[in-house]
Amino acid sequence: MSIFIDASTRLVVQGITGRDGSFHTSQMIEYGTQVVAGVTPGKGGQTFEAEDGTLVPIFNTVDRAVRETGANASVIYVPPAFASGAIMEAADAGVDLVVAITEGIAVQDMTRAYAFVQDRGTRLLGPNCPGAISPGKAKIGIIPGEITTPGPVGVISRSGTLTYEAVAQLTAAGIGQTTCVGIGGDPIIGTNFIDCLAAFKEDPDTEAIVVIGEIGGTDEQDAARWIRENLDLPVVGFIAGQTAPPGRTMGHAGAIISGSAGTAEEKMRTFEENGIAVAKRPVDIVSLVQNGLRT
Amino acid sequence: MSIFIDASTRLVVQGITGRDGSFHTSQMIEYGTQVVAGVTPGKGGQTFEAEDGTLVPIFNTVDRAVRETGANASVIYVPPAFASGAIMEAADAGVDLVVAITEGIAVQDMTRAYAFVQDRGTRLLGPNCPGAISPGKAKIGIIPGEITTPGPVGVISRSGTLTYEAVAQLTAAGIGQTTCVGIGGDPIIGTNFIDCLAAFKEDPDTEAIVVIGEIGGTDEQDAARWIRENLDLPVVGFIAGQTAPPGRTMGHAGAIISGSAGTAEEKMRTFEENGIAVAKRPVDIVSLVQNGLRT
Amino acid sequence: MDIHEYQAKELFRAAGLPVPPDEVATTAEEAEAIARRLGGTVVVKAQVHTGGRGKAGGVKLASTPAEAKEHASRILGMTIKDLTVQKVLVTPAEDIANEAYVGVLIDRSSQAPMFMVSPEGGVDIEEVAETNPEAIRKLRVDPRYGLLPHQALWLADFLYEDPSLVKQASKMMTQLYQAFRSNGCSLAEINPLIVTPGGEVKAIDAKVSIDENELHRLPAVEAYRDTDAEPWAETRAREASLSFVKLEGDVGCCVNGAGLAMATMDLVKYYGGEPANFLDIGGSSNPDKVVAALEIITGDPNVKAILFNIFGGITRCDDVANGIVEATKRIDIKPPIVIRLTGTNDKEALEILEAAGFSADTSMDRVVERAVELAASA
Amino acid sequence: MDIHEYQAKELFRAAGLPVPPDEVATTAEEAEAIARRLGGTVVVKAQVHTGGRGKAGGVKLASTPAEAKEHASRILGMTIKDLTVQKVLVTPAEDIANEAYVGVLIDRSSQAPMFMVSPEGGVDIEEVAETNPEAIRKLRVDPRYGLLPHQALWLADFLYEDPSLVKQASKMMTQLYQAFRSNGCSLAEINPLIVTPGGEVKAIDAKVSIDENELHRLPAVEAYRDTDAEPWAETRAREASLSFVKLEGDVGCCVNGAGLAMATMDLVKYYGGEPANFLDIGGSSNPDKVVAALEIITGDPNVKAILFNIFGGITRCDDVANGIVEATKRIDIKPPIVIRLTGTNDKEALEILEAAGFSADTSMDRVVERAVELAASA
Repeated sequence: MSIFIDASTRLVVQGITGRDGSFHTSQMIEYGTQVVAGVTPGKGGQTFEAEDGTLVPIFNTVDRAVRETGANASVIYVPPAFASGAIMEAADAGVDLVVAITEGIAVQDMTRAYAFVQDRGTRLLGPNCPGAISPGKAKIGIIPGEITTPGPVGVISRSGTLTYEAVAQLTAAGIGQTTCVGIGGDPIIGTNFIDCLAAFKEDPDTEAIVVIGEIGGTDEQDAARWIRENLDLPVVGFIAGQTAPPGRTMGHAGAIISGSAGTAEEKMRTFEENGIAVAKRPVDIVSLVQNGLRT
Repeated sequence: MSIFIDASTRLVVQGITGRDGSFHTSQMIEYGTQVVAGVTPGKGGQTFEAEDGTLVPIFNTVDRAVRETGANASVIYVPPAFASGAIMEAADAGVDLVVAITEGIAVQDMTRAYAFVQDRGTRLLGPNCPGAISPGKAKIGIIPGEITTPGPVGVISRSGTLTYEAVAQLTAAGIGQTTCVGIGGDPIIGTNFIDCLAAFKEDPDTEAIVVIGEIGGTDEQDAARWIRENLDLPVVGFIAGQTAPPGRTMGHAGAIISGSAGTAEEKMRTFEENGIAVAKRPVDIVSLVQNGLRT
Repeated sequence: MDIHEYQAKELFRAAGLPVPPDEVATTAEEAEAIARRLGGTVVVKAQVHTGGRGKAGGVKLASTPAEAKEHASRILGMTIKDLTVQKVLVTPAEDIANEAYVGVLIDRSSQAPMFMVSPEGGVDIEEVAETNPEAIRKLRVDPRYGLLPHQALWLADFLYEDPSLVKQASKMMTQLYQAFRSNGCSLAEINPLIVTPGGEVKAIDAKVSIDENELHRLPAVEAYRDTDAEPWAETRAREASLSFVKLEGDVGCCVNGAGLAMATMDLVKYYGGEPANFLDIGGSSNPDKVVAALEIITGDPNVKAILFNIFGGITRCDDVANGIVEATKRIDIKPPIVIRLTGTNDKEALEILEAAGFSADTSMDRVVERAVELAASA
Repeated sequence: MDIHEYQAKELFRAAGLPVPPDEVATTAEEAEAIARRLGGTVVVKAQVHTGGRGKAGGVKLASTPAEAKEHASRILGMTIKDLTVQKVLVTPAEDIANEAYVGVLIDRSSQAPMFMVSPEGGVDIEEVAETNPEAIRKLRVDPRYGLLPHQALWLADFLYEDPSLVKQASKMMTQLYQAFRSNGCSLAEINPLIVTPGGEVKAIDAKVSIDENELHRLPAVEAYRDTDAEPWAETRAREASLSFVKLEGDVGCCVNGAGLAMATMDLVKYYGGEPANFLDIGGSSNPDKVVAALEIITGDPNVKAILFNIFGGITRCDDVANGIVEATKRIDIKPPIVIRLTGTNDKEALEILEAAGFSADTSMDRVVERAVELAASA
């Protein structure tokens, strides 16, 4: 099993003819994801050819793509100025899951798009996220497939490459994953740690969970308390940004210590207080997961 | 029993110090309605004295009024430019029922206010309506209490004085009412015929229903079909506007025949097709109700 | 409030919509001068608040200024559905490769603005709705979000295949919604929306209705009101805050409340008469309103009897009685007046009326029947 | 992006907020002239992107133009929290009967704009939140509706008793939200919001942060960017689309991805070193970005060793390798470079680097440890 995506996921790619969209569409197809449609306004009726020769029909609107191909998930690679609109378009077209890869969406735009997907009951992952991968089944987004392998660990992270680092080390140590989810580095995101934890809780194949957080906000603290109250699985935590200065945005728009709130120290302490094993270095995640799986 | 309002209704009057608000507050108190608070921004802390000497505390905001008096319903007598805001304020303050008497609210304002009350699950009656009265228990709005009397008939109407006409004739014939509801004459209203019919259906004391409609829209036709499918009570219908020309607004902003849609003839026919006894004249309502109650 | 095509086009241009240039003329000579300035073939279009201008001969092509003058002189003064044409619009004739329909209105059943678009433009959209409903795409606009970009695209995508046309039309949907919102419209319509042979999408006709309740905050739009184009009685009714609609019968009606007013008209018909008007004096009546109402009613030469039907609630019967007495002092009222009064302060009202030589009844049916008889025997 | 107080006040004035007049001076003489024009007592305020100006002596009252000149000459060039004061704002001193706080910001936990108001103005709101949380009223703004009139009133009602003050403040809430929305703010704050002895509510200080992602559609706000006030390295980083934050250590870091970049800094610390910077070259790297990154890192004289940590995903390792080789040709790089590369095209990258005399590792820990050693021994 896995969460959010699996072999039955039928994906539409919004922005399929763009630079990132076309590259990653080929990657997703190569990985085995069912990419059933692409959307680029003005290019409806054309066909996208993936690197392996797979042909994907292109539509002008997500609505048409969904009606004609039965797509049930969407991934968004459109430029930031149009991305919040693309999220709302996908939700309106009735897909169950929207994964927004785009970085740089205006936060006020996202407050409206977030309300919109909430109104329609659509799950949004991201924006500014690497997407999700259920190893051996499907991937949506940009997580390199070759660093993952099927297995019992669920991974949730606010970061992209840091997730790759952790997952690659797990894989190298022979520990596979049910699903790896990048929830995104922006202040307003559609799916938070708790949403993912709740989904992993329902997945019988997930036996341990890795939570990779960073400075800014209180999502990790909220997750820690939720874990103590709701989850009966071993959880390993890591927080990036112990050396980050207050008041400065560290790359991710959401990674900023405001006043004395949102520090790595505070988050690591809250993890420990709630029974989560805290890794000091990324490499320590592996041994802590091994410990957790053994018990 | 009754619908929407009864002796436990605790009312806050928005615009209590205005001309209409003050006059009708006295009338409502005299009728026995529990008017627990008034709201006029800038006059918080003052007291309204009703004609019978009853004192009502005035607050600056509905929120304060609700918190300090436990009001659970609101009635709005504020000028049209502020009335849609007043509706949203009442819904935000958590009352269960908002009755908007004000006529002349911009329709586009109402589309937003309607969405707002829907979001909050608040029942809105009106705008541009006379309110509701549950004879012998309470009244909210402007329906003259003396023309009503307790009894087994529910009355629903888009009109004000036409309702009075019908109700007064029922009362004169010795037929009392559970509740008389004026749903309002605007194109966008919070509670429609079906909402009221469904409420009357749940009221064990209501043994017959009078539906008073008029030209414009399809509310009456929808209600007629709903009645056939859902209701096991005698229903008497009346439609005003048989002589109204198409394309002209007849007083009520909502009373307009658009193209061939919304004519009185069409509505009367739909009533008859769905088993509703149609009164040709207001005076015929009485005899038809008597017939209905007898069967 | 309906506004003229040329006014609607002004609002559309202000929202950025591509509308060809035009000018308004009130004389044939002006129309000629405008045609000369514009050059080429022009269209001369009657400016009246009704549809069906084309069929009535109110829209004509002119290939020369002289021809424009000729058409204008015929159209100006023409009567279309009871309305006299006082202005014509002169605008360049556009070559048309394609005609579509775009409109947005307040839809009461979905309690929100609703877009309707159809590739079948230039014809009556209600006809299309009846004969070929699949040719119409509808979109409810969630008032919490407004028209979203993908929705504008979805509408445009229904009209055209060509990406450039879809893009232009999509932008126009957003602009039209903007015009609809910012001008308090209850209806904003482009029919036809055309495509030129060169691939440009343009609005060459425009129809806009404004919600009267918005006018207080839109002085520029309020100024569009063309009181010259409306009967004196309507202007007078609006000034006195009365709701009034002229009808063809002979029983003048003065009622409080729109529903009761309609029911009164219907009852006139029931008893074999014909109402001369719909007139609602509203809730908070005062004697002046009653005077204005009687001025309007007696201004209609068809009226043979005058019927008052007052159910006092907010309306105080004594106010109405005072108004009737006051009006008889100020104006010479020829037709007989029959009065029904009941409710708030009806006793006081009766005293006032009897002191002035009137009588009053409490039964709606009796009074209506009497008014019909009086009109028939006049 | 933080903007200066005087710029924030311009945005507030444009939204209709009552802000006293003011002018900016870059010299003491200009300040004197402004004080003369304004007349009366003025305040001379340092314009720097940080709080705590008052405590640092950056805000002074002047009762004469000469005094204004004197204060300005002392404040201009002063350093407040590492920032050099290059401009002062001169504005009339207001008599203050009451100080309150009003702010609106993007609140991540409620995923929406959030208003905070407090009758305790003129002090740090975070302090109030900790010591006296009941003195703050918060309101989540539903982005679907914006700030509604009754919500503006509810906020104002928390600050004042007097109806006139409540009315003024209520209007200002709406105006502040308008400024927040139309300028793509992540924060808009008035502290203090004052009441004059005459009963006028005014904004006498203003703080605004703009969402960088909004700037592309706000050229007028983008023009507020004060590159003179920011270090060269930050300007260079922004031009090259790099995320960069200067720190105090000696290990220069160049990483792809913000999370990995922070984790790398943390690992430097773990192994006993101190990172010299946060630097994320982003996802779609190209060689030019790497060159810019090395320019910035080597521009910091503290840097003793340079550490690359690249996990190739979208980022192609060969692009980074080419950038490193290219940069060593263009700039004279003194500190030693240690490189970790893994992922997309890492083999090609290794060949490129080895051909240019570099080596690379695949283990993050080994490379970080090595960089720390090199810096310590330099």
